[in-house]
Amino acid sequence: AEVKKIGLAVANLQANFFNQIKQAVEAEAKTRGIQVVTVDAKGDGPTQVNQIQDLLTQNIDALIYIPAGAAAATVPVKLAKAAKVPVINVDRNADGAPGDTFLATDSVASAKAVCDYIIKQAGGSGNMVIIHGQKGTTPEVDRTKGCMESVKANPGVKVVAEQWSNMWSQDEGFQIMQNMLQANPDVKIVFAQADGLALGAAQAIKVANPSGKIFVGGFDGDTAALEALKNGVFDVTATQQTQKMGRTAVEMAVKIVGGEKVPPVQLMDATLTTKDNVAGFIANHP
Amino acid sequence: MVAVDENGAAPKARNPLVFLSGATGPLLGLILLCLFLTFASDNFLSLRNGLNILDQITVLGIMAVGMTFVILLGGIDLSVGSVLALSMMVMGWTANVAGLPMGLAIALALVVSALCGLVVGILITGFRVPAFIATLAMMSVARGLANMITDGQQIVGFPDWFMMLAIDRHFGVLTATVLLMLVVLFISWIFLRYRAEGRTIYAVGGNAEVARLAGINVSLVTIGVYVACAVLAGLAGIVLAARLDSVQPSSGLGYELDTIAAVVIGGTSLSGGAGGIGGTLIGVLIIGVLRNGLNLLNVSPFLQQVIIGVVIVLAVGAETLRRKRA
Amino acid sequence: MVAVDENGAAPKARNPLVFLSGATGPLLGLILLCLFLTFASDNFLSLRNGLNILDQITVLGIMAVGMTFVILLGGIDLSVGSVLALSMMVMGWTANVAGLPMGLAIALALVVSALCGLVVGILITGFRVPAFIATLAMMSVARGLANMITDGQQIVGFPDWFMMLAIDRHFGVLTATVLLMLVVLFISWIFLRYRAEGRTIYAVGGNAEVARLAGINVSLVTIGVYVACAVLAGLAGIVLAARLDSVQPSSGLGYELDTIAAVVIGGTSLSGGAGGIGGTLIGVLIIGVLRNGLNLLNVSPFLQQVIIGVVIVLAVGAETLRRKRA
Amino acid sequence: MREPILSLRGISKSYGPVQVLKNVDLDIHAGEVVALLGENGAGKSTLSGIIAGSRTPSEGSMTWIGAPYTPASPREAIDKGLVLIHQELKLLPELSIAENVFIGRWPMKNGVVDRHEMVRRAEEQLKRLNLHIPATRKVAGLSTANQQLIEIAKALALNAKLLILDEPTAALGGAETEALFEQVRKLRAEGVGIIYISHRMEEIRQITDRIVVLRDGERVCEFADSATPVRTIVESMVGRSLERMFPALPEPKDKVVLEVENLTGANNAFRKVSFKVNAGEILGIAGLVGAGRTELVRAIAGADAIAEGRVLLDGKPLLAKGPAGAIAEGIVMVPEDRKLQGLVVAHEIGENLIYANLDKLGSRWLTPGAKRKFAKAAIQKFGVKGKAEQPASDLSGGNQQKVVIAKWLARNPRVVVLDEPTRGIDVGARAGIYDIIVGLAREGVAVIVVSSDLEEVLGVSNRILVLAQGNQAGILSREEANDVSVMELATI
Ligand SMILES: Nc1ncnc2c1ncn2[C@@H]1O[C@H](COP(=O)(O)OP(=O)(O)OP(=O)(O)O)[C@@H](O)[C@H]1O
Ligand SMILES: Nc1ncnc2c1ncn2[C@@H]1O[C@H](COP(=O)(O)OP(=O)(O)OP(=O)(O)O)[C@@H](O)[C@H]1O
Ligand SMILES: O[C@@H]1[C@H](O)[C@H](O)CO[C@H]1O
Ligand SMILES: [Mg+2]
Ligand SMILES: [Mg+2]
Repeated sequence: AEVKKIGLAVANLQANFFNQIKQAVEAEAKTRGIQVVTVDAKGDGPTQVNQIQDLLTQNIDALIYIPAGAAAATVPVKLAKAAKVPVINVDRNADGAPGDTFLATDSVASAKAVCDYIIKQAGGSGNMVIIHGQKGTTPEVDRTKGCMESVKANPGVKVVAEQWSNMWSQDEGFQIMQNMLQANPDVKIVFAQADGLALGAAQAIKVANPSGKIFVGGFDGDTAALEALKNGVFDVTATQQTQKMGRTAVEMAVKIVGGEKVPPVQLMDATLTTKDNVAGFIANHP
Repeated sequence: MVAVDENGAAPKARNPLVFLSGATGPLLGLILLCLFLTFASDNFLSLRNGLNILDQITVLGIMAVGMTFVILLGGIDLSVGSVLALSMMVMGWTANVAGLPMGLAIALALVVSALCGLVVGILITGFRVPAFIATLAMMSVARGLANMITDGQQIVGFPDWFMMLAIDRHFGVLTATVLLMLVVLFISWIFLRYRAEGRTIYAVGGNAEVARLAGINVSLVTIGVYVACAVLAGLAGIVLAARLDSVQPSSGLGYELDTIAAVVIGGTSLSGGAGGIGGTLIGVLIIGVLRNGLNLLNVSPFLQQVIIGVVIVLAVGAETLRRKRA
Repeated sequence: MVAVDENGAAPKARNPLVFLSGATGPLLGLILLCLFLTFASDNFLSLRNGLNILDQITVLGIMAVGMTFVILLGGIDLSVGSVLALSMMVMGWTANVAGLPMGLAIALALVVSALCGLVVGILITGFRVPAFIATLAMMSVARGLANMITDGQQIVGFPDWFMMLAIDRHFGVLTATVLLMLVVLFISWIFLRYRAEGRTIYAVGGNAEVARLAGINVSLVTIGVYVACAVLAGLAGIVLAARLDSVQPSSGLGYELDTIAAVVIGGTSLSGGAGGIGGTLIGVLIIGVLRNGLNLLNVSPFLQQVIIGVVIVLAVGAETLRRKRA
Repeated sequence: MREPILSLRGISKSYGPVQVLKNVDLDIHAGEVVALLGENGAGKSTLSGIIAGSRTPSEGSMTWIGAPYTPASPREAIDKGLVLIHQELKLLPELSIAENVFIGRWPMKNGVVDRHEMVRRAEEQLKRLNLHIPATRKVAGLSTANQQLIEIAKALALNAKLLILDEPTAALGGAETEALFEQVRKLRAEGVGIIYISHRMEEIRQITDRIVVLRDGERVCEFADSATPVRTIVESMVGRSLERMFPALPEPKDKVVLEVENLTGANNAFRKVSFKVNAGEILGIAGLVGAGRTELVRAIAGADAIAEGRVLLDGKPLLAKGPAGAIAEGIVMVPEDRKLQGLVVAHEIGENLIYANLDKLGSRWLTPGAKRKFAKAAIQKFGVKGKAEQPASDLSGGNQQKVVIAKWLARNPRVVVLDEPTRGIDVGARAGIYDIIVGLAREGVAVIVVSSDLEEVLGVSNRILVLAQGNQAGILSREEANDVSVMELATI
């Protein structure tokens, strides 16, 4: 069979990362002459379930699905399966009901690399804080896992505070970092699990004007974040291959509908990005 | 609050539209909206989509019934979204962490919801805290508690039958949760129209001092209404848990405004004493159909926000203008 | 709206607490809170922390002034958070995408905010849409528009001097943004107390019909107040942009309830006609100090939600009980 | 003949299909007081509103001091010197008296409100009305009478050339009324034209020069002489002849129903009041405004807390608290302010009747049939001019008052308390209400009537209790009571 219409259910378009994927999916689909119907759950699981029902009503041929919350992840897959529509999970997956294939960054490895980097910059020891993403989502769980590996390898590093965000947004990063600095003025290392959070944290640090340098690591390679990295606003990120993810998602849809077999999990690398190599990514996002 | 006397039969309504009491404007709006969508989208007018819409409005519908009580009383409840989340987490924790039977977990969730309503009611009647503030505070407290139960973590995986309540279409038509919503709507409608207790809510909402001097226990009615609203929010949480097959403490963020909007679009006056369940059903349907239709029409997510805002104003503004002219 | 006649000297206040007008209860609460925090945390009582708190309340403080006008009028404005976001995006787009000078971008942002307020005001006065609904709709519309400007993207990187407005502590004390907030508070206080236009707001809020019969143009006052509130929300957006050195369309989500809470904690009555800026300042400070203190005490974010809810109720409930007894 | 300052020609006003004013002509001259009389709903307030710019006529024209006059807003009327004191109180409770007096036209100095001057000038106006309270006080908490006086002060401060007083004395007692009349006479002497609306016939005779009567929105006649016999005026108002005002009182039974012992109010508004009321007896309560009458009867009916003393019914002390408790025992009250305390005006008449009888309908199920039957019976019994399905706001004041009374009588109460039962009610309807009151006594109910209208208390009571500044000044029998003896006690 042939793919004419793809449904794209995005968790939250206000996160640049998702927006990049959305744009990549739409661009790839256009070259293949496929129609894309996009819906945005604004981070709310129930809303996403409703939206996917509505996508299925429109007789889509495949569903590209980025779960909004950690909790509701399984239901849309079940709904799609019931309607015999293949599901390509992107970035997040659900234990109980995985999609036909899952595309994501190898968050464990990349988060470890980011944390290794900032810990090393900070001299291998000091107080650290972690600003998590939305609790329980695949990237949050994996990035925590990867970073903690790095923390364990450096006994001089002490994690003094952890907080979770809901929207992975800059606002939240600012707010959370500001609160953390009040309770722990002697922080040296910050791992923020997304660039939005990292940018917010960096600004909160700037406003607080601390006596020593605080090293901030992010994740994603957001358009704005790469610029900021270039200007030294924060120190390191892991650039995810959003363009490739979008392209591959469409490709997978075509393959599955065409009856081809695809691997259940496809993890992509993210590249450790610092001031030194950022220029290439700004010019050409992978 | 919503119990019905078995012996009492509802009398025949003289006017087939009697259940609307003042929501004919919104009804007209709903019909126009449906007509438009039927022509604009091939997928709109179908049994399947109709049932989808019903599925999609269950949570809002159940919460809106409770909010109708509160608004009829001249109050407001900003805590419904948080109480919904708290109820979900209590149920999830009791069933999956403590390992107690599902039925008990649901009962406990509803009891906790009722307590939230009770506290709000007592704050309003006993301590004269304005409803807006009492429920705003409860919104914050219940959300905090919901988060504390699992330290912000979601809980997944309930018995299969539980999830099936929201999925199985009995006789190919109604899921148990949709049926639940319809029953809640029907009982509340009967209750508000034909039970003395229901009329008391109108009296208090119309003028609390007049009601008091007429021998009505205004405090009791007020507390009862906030408890009912909280229990229904808790019930909506259970329905949502079935629909999502999981619970998470951030659920229901911002639902209070959706719910209030549905009730007011349905013609219930924010100053209390006028309106009813019929209108609320229409308000809920307008919001549900609009969201569904905008998705079917492939309207971009951001433009949807703009359109929803405009429709809310049109629905309420048109009804007000109509009344003014009449 | 907030202009002051240059020649007008404020007459001497006979009572040093005159600017509080009915917010003595909240003031007492604030003092108790500060005393408690001084003993509970080593870091609380310091110039630096005090200045931090001031920095942290600027956005809320500026929005709360506008909300005070609206609530004094007996209205409510749920759209402030979205208008703040729209203003930020308009400014960001004009300055960074269209490349126009920053000053022009700021002016344009404020004009767009004013338009939002104008639309709300016209809906309320001309089409008799309840303020709750008109501003709820505007909340959705302005958020959608904010998103549409950049298709949901954030914009970063403004001229250095702009960010410095929120960082540079002039004379080692006040940042420009804090100064701006203080000026806004002061001018509004004078305006509400001593200008005829300010008194008109109290008159309309006390009873719109009485005001109309006394020859006051109620519609004009109402529109003016909603415009002022929207412009102040827009101004708060500019301040937030300076503080974050970036703009994003999801900013200000849920700020409306914070803002309303601050105003009401400060003793301004939701039914209109009573209260003032002095109380609002205290309400804003209570919220700011409380958040700061809970962070200093290392209270978990979830427990913070619970405590904040409890304090809101205590602040408002205590004041009501006090008045009742008096 | 002199030119009138204000002339109305062919003024009509319709609300939808309802025509409220029909082709009314009216001339007002400088320095005269014209009484505007008519039954409830005759259109007096509507006509006043048109003159004062708060309503627009559907047809007709007006001239003001020789020029065409079409006010677009109250502001325009006020600026031209036409000022209306509204029938309903129009004050802002949260603001000071001074601000209320100068609302919308605050004295300014250097661009800001001159509070000092404002207070000074407000107190000056208050003194004209013998009201000696600081103008910096909040209006909230002032008695109805004082609020009414402030309302008048507000109008006096505007230096009107034409002043319309719409039932200014409905909430006033004798002394306040006298102070008001003094000001009216003074204004008349200064050449101000005055339109005076009232349902109290004796006032008309005292203060007005000319009488214009409206009936069903039409101007039916004019009496150039205020000494015209009351009966003639009243008959032209109601369009039929009226035999008598007060029906004959029945003989009270020899059985005490209500006993009040040493009662003191929670806010000390009345102190150590003791009296008994027999079955079939009507006890009037008289006193100056602010004497504590309302507080006393509210306490008896459970609406307010009691500080000391007790209330006994059939010799047994009342234990149950609140209005619900009193109602359950058979003590019911028709409150002072029917719009704020008696009726949910936006709701149907039938609903309003039901609210007080939710426990008396046999079942907690309210079928439309049962509801209609109940409402119809009550409406018929008391001759309410309206249908059960109409909102109470459709009714005239008198008919609204009948609904308030009717909602209680279905309960067969033992004690009925009526606070100012005929405030703002026209003579025709008033007689109807007196019939109801006396009818209650005839059925053996113990009745208490509070009134500021001396003629009314005297006409309808078996005995009269007089309160003076919260103290029980005495109880007069029907034989002892007359306007002099009551006033003597009231002013102790
Ligand atoms: N806004 C309105 N819409 C419809 N009818 C109205 C409105 N205002 C007044 N009426 C009707 O107009 C008629 C005249 O009312 P108006 O208040 O002028 O009477 P009134 O002579 O002042 O009576 P009262 O002695 O009771 O004060 C009444 O029948 C009233 O119900
Ligand atoms: N809410 C209140 N707060 C403070 N004082 C009040 C309040 N209500 C009434 N009073 C005062 O209590 C006293 C008794 O008032 P009350 O209304 O009982 O008098 P009344 O004899 O019934 O006269 P009226 O004709 O005004 O009804 C008055 O001095 C009045 O000013
Ligand atoms: O991996 C993504 C990105 O980090 C994004 O910033 C938010 O959602 C996460 O799932
Ligand atoms: Mg009148
Ligand atoms: Mg009284």
